[in-house]
Amino acid sequence: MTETPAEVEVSPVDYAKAPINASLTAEDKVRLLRQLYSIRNFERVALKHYNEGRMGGFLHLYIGQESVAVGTCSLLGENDHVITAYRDHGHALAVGMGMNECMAELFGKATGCSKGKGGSMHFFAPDKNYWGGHGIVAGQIPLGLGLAFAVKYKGLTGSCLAFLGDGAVNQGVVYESFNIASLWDLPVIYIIENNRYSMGTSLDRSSAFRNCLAERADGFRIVWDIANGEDIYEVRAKTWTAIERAHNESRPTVLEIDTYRHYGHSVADAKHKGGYRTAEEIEKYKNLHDPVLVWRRRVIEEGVVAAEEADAIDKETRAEATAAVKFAEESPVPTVEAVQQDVYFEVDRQTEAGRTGRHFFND
Amino acid sequence: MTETPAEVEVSPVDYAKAPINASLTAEDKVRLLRQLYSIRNFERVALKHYNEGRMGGFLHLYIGQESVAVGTCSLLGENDHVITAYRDHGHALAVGMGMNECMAELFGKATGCSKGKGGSMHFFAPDKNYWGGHGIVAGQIPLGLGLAFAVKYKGLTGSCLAFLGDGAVNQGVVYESFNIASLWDLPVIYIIENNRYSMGTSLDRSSAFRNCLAERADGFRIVWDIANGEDIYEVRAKTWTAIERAHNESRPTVLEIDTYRHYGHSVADAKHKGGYRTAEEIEKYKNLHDPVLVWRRRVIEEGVVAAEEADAIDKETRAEATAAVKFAEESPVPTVEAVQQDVYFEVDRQTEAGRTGRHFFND
Amino acid sequence: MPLIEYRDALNEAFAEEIERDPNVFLIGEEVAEYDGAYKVTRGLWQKYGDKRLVDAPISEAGFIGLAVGASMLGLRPIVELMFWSFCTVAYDQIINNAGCVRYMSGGLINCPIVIRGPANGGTSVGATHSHTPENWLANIPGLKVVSAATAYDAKGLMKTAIRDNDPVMFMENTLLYGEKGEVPDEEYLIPLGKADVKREGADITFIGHGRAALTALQAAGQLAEERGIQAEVIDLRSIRPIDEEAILNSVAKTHRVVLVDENKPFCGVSAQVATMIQEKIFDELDAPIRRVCTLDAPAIYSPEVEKLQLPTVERIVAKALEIL
Amino acid sequence: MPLIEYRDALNEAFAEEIERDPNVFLIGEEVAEYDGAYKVTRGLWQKYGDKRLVDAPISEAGFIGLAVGASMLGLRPIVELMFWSFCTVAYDQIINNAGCVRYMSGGLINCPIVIRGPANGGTSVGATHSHTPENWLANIPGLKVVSAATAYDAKGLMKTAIRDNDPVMFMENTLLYGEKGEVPDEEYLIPLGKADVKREGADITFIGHGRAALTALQAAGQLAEERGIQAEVIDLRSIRPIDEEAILNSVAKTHRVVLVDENKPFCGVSAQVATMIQEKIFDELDAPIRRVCTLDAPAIYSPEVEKLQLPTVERIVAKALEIL
Ligand SMILES: Cc1ncc(C[n+]2csc(CCOP(=O)(O)OP(=O)(O)O)c2C)c(N)n1
Ligand SMILES: Cc1ncc(C[n+]2csc(CCOP(=O)(O)OP(=O)(O)O)c2C)c(N)n1
Ligand SMILES: [Mg+2]
Ligand SMILES: [Mg+2]
Repeated sequence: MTETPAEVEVSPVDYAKAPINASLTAEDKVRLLRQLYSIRNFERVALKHYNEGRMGGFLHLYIGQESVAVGTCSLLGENDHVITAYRDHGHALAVGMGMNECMAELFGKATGCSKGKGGSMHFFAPDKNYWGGHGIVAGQIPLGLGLAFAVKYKGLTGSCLAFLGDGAVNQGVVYESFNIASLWDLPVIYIIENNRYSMGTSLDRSSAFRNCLAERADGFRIVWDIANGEDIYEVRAKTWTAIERAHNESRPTVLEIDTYRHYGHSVADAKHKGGYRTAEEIEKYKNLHDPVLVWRRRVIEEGVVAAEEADAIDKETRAEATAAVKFAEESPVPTVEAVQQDVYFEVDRQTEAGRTGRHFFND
Repeated sequence: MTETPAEVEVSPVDYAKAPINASLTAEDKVRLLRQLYSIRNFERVALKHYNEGRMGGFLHLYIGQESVAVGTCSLLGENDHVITAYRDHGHALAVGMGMNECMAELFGKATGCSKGKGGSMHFFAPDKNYWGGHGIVAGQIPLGLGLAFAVKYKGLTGSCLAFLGDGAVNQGVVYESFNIASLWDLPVIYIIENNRYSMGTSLDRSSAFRNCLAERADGFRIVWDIANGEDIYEVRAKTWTAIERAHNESRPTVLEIDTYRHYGHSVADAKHKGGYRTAEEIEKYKNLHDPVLVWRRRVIEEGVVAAEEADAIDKETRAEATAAVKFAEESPVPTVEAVQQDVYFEVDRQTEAGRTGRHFFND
Repeated sequence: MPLIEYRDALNEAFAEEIERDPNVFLIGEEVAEYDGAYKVTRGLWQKYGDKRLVDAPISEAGFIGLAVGASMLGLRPIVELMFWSFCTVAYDQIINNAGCVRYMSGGLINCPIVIRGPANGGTSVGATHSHTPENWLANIPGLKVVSAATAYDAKGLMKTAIRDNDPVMFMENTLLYGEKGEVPDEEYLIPLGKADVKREGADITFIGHGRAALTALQAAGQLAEERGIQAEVIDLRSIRPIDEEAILNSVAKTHRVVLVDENKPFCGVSAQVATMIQEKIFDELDAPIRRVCTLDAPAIYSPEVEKLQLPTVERIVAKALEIL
Repeated sequence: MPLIEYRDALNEAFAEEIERDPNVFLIGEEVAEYDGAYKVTRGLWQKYGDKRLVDAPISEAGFIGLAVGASMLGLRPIVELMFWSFCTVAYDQIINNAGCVRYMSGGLINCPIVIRGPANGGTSVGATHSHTPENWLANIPGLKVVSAATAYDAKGLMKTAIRDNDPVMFMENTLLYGEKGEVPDEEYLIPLGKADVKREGADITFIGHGRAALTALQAAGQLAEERGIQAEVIDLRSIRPIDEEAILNSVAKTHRVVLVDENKPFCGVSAQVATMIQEKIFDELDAPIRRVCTLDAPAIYSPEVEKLQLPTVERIVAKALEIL
């Protein structure tokens, strides 16, 4: 197990001292480490099975970005909601979804979180305030706005974290949402996970901006900030500021978090190494900026956890992921009848409405 | 004929001295006055006939905003293009379309500029670099981007002025376009005609912004400016700066021009007076800021034209509009066969392609 | 029964449902302070205020997405599209988010939203403002599509749509907003999936939805008067779910069908109905099913001509006579 | 004849047309430096450079609108949608600007644009990525819609589409990109509006487009082998314009029809074809027209099950036997 080398750049501000971080117990910090490892190992195991042809469609790995989901989602209260795009395994596990239902979903099984209907891009857990998992780039952004709207409508103190990528910022709905959020004082926090590439296109080839993407919020009178995503303390501190703004002032925030994906856009991305980005760049991020290793080193340095304990957590989470594969494997495939279930609420419940008229049109 | 009272606010900068204005001949200035009166009188006459039920659909009057179209379009060269929304009579006449084909279009006649197929919202004159007239709010903005793209692709020095309203700025495509224009250095000039209302919604109820709408361009690294629309000199000076930027640097500009519509959103807008805006506000703009009167006063003061000459221009243009009504009245209605013409190029030309397969599906 | 305008029948439905359920709100452009571009929501903002009547910026994708998101959390938004034609700028939010989120979440999420507004040609507003998207939307499993022809239907169907737990796309008609019809004082609901036999007859069946059903009714009147032919007129009311039974029963009786449809013909709703009829009771058909659709071109502006572009009584009668 | 992949047949069409006409360029996400998400454009950027192969941001409405605008000024853009499913975020630009601008301008403006990309289910990418919008688009007078089933067809139809002066919506299929077929060295064009009889037969007619035509072909093979039934298989190739003559000729010969369609059934392309057949040669039909469509639900992810959601050989055979 390599530790992060010492030359990692240190932020001029020590966000560990921010109140929201100062109040973390040792247990809390270990829990964060466990979450990082959970995501990492869930995906490593998933990748292996994907490569064996056991899954369909795409697999967009979050490896390298884990600190963003873990840091932000560690702050969520009862009325704080989360919605994201297709690179959604990290957020799903960070909000507390189980590996079993997530892995089973990847395997397309009826026991999956979406009954095998959504796949990798469409994990959902409304009971955990987790609203997906969306495949259309930026399509989730107005939904996140709506969740925030509903929180406010109901008179609750809460928020919605709406995640999007650095490529997604070029979809028009993002700005329609910015305007409405600002105009109506909605408690939505847009989190741009800037991993510097949208598929094979670097940030500079996709977006015109002044200093950063988040600055686009300025013209809509929305407060914005940028954060170094490899530092969980910074992610938490800046996200917390945004959540407090949402809770106390019902105002939106745009927070851009710098991060990096170690793998390709999806597994089928031959050009991600040596094509649109150099092998050196990837190595640099893996060696110096791996958020799992950065946090691991930090909590070991803080004396919160011993290296062996950290190793054990790594192992345990890997075992959990392996067990999840077993669960998935042993789970049944959806029946063909299931294809036409979960289309209409009223039909599924066989309400009066669901029994009136013809809803489906095969034969 | 009331002259504009003396208390009209004077801009701190005298844009008359800007080179692009200093070079105007007396003839040029009279031509601008004539254009202002043309638009004003075309619409006054059209309104009368619309109210008599001689036209269908909507009639969105440009009265009060004439200086914007006249000022900006007076600067266009061979490869400069124009596209706008549904409030398009002013731009049409300003680029040199004739009253006959425009009036006939309003009357739904085959001699109309769009053969009676487009109506008030859809005036077109590609031979005059005028690409409409578009009814879907902001739908024309990517088209304008494409015109600028084509100019550049062809290696020409030119631009496209793409007009939109203060309500239209909340359509997402506007920002998709901003990003592409800036990223690819396209010679497009977005002109926001800010008349302070989108239908019955005031600027403050539709848009969140810092100081002005144009400032939203900043986050996309686009130069922006605002102009007082009642002053043709200012409109021309600032538009010219943008055109030069387009011609010389192939860079976009967002220019917000403050203006006001004297009438309702469309003719059927009972609430425009005393509803969403006060009668006093309207009166103020009509009396102090009417761009036709402002320019008239200015050119009379400059000694370029005598009051009687100006009155004559008013009369002549009104007579021209009345003659256009006669032309329209005497023109034929499209045939029912015409309904299915102008759908497909290949069918209209009866090319091989147009004669192969079934294109239409009635009976 | 009171005689009220179609628009006011809708207005009553909104008012009643807003009062009934605190989660119901209405959002759209100019729906609140301006009373609605077509005055369908008049008076509601004054009565129910900013929370229940929400004026939105011109950001259809933004506010429809907002409404879908809010519905996931249990609100019941009624979204007005000033014209249904403007769904094109919000298509992804409708098709993918309203239409698929329940499915993709394995049934964990509901989307009890109503999207409504006028969907018709015939008012000389040009091609981009005259789309009739009911066939596009009914193509999507997950969406429901409703079309109301009369004041009575508008109110009863709208109340049901609001209470329905699936996304309902509700088609109105600017040409009908001012039409008066009898609407009872007592509360009533009209189920989705039930067609309405607007006229009985044994000789031929006319099937349509929305204003086309009324045009068919006129044609039926003319046929009866001039030739003693009795046409049965079925108003689908609900396009998805569709009342197949009512359709088949009528065809089994008359054996002849003319479909009247303001959709463009290629893959219009009438294409689905024709396909269904011949699939299900081929042997009952004594003649080919004929269609009278909007003339197949973008909507022309010219007011006189556009009238002829929509299905007319004359075309319906002519088609009927072809197969009688 | 050389045997090449469907994707390379398209690639050749692009290269040839780019070389032939300086106004032709190709724009889309990842089409240039990345060689295309599905490698359909591989090598072209290296050969033709930034001007002719343009990588766009993820702004479909923006760059499709751009392409429409550029086409109005005489350029001939080929726009790649990474998935046709993403047309939903650009729907207004397609329907209203590409589809209506010629009409609304009274024929003054042309829009010689091709929009292309894969439009298919069957790859376990979920509901939002598996739309088959050919029926929505063919509903719009002003648009043309094409669907290619083989490498040969893909190249020949694409070249024609690029030269066509109207907006052509070109449907490809990710499941077919890797399929090899014979493509001649010499230049050839396939006209729009001409169907291809992919198999002759006198007992029953199968009609489909895109991959469904190939599934129908397989079913025909099985029927012939196992039962000696000879099915004629018509690949529409072009949906709008459609080759009505080819369809009617075949039905007049076989009197029995099964439509195979990867569209969702409600108002799918097959609904239009069925309607047309019964309208035009009702008396030639000896049995109801049957359809085999994608099972009517959003696309399920589960790979095994999704295979069964699309039209299968088994379902086609069963339907055929019902009416034989
Ligand atoms: C509307 C739409 N266009 C294109 C795509 C295809 N696509 C999926 S992900 C992606 C790149 C997105 O990049 P980014 O937003 O930076 O997120 P990241 O993948 O880096 O997490 C693209 C182009 C899509 N899913 N939806
Ligand atoms: C996509 C779309 N949404 C709504 C409308 C209806 N509509 C037409 S004009 C308009 C107001 C536009 O206001 P603004 O952009 O300020 O332009 P102005 O009318 O003031 O010139 C609205 C809401 C439309 N035509 N298209
Ligand atoms: Mg990215
Ligand atoms: Mg305005």
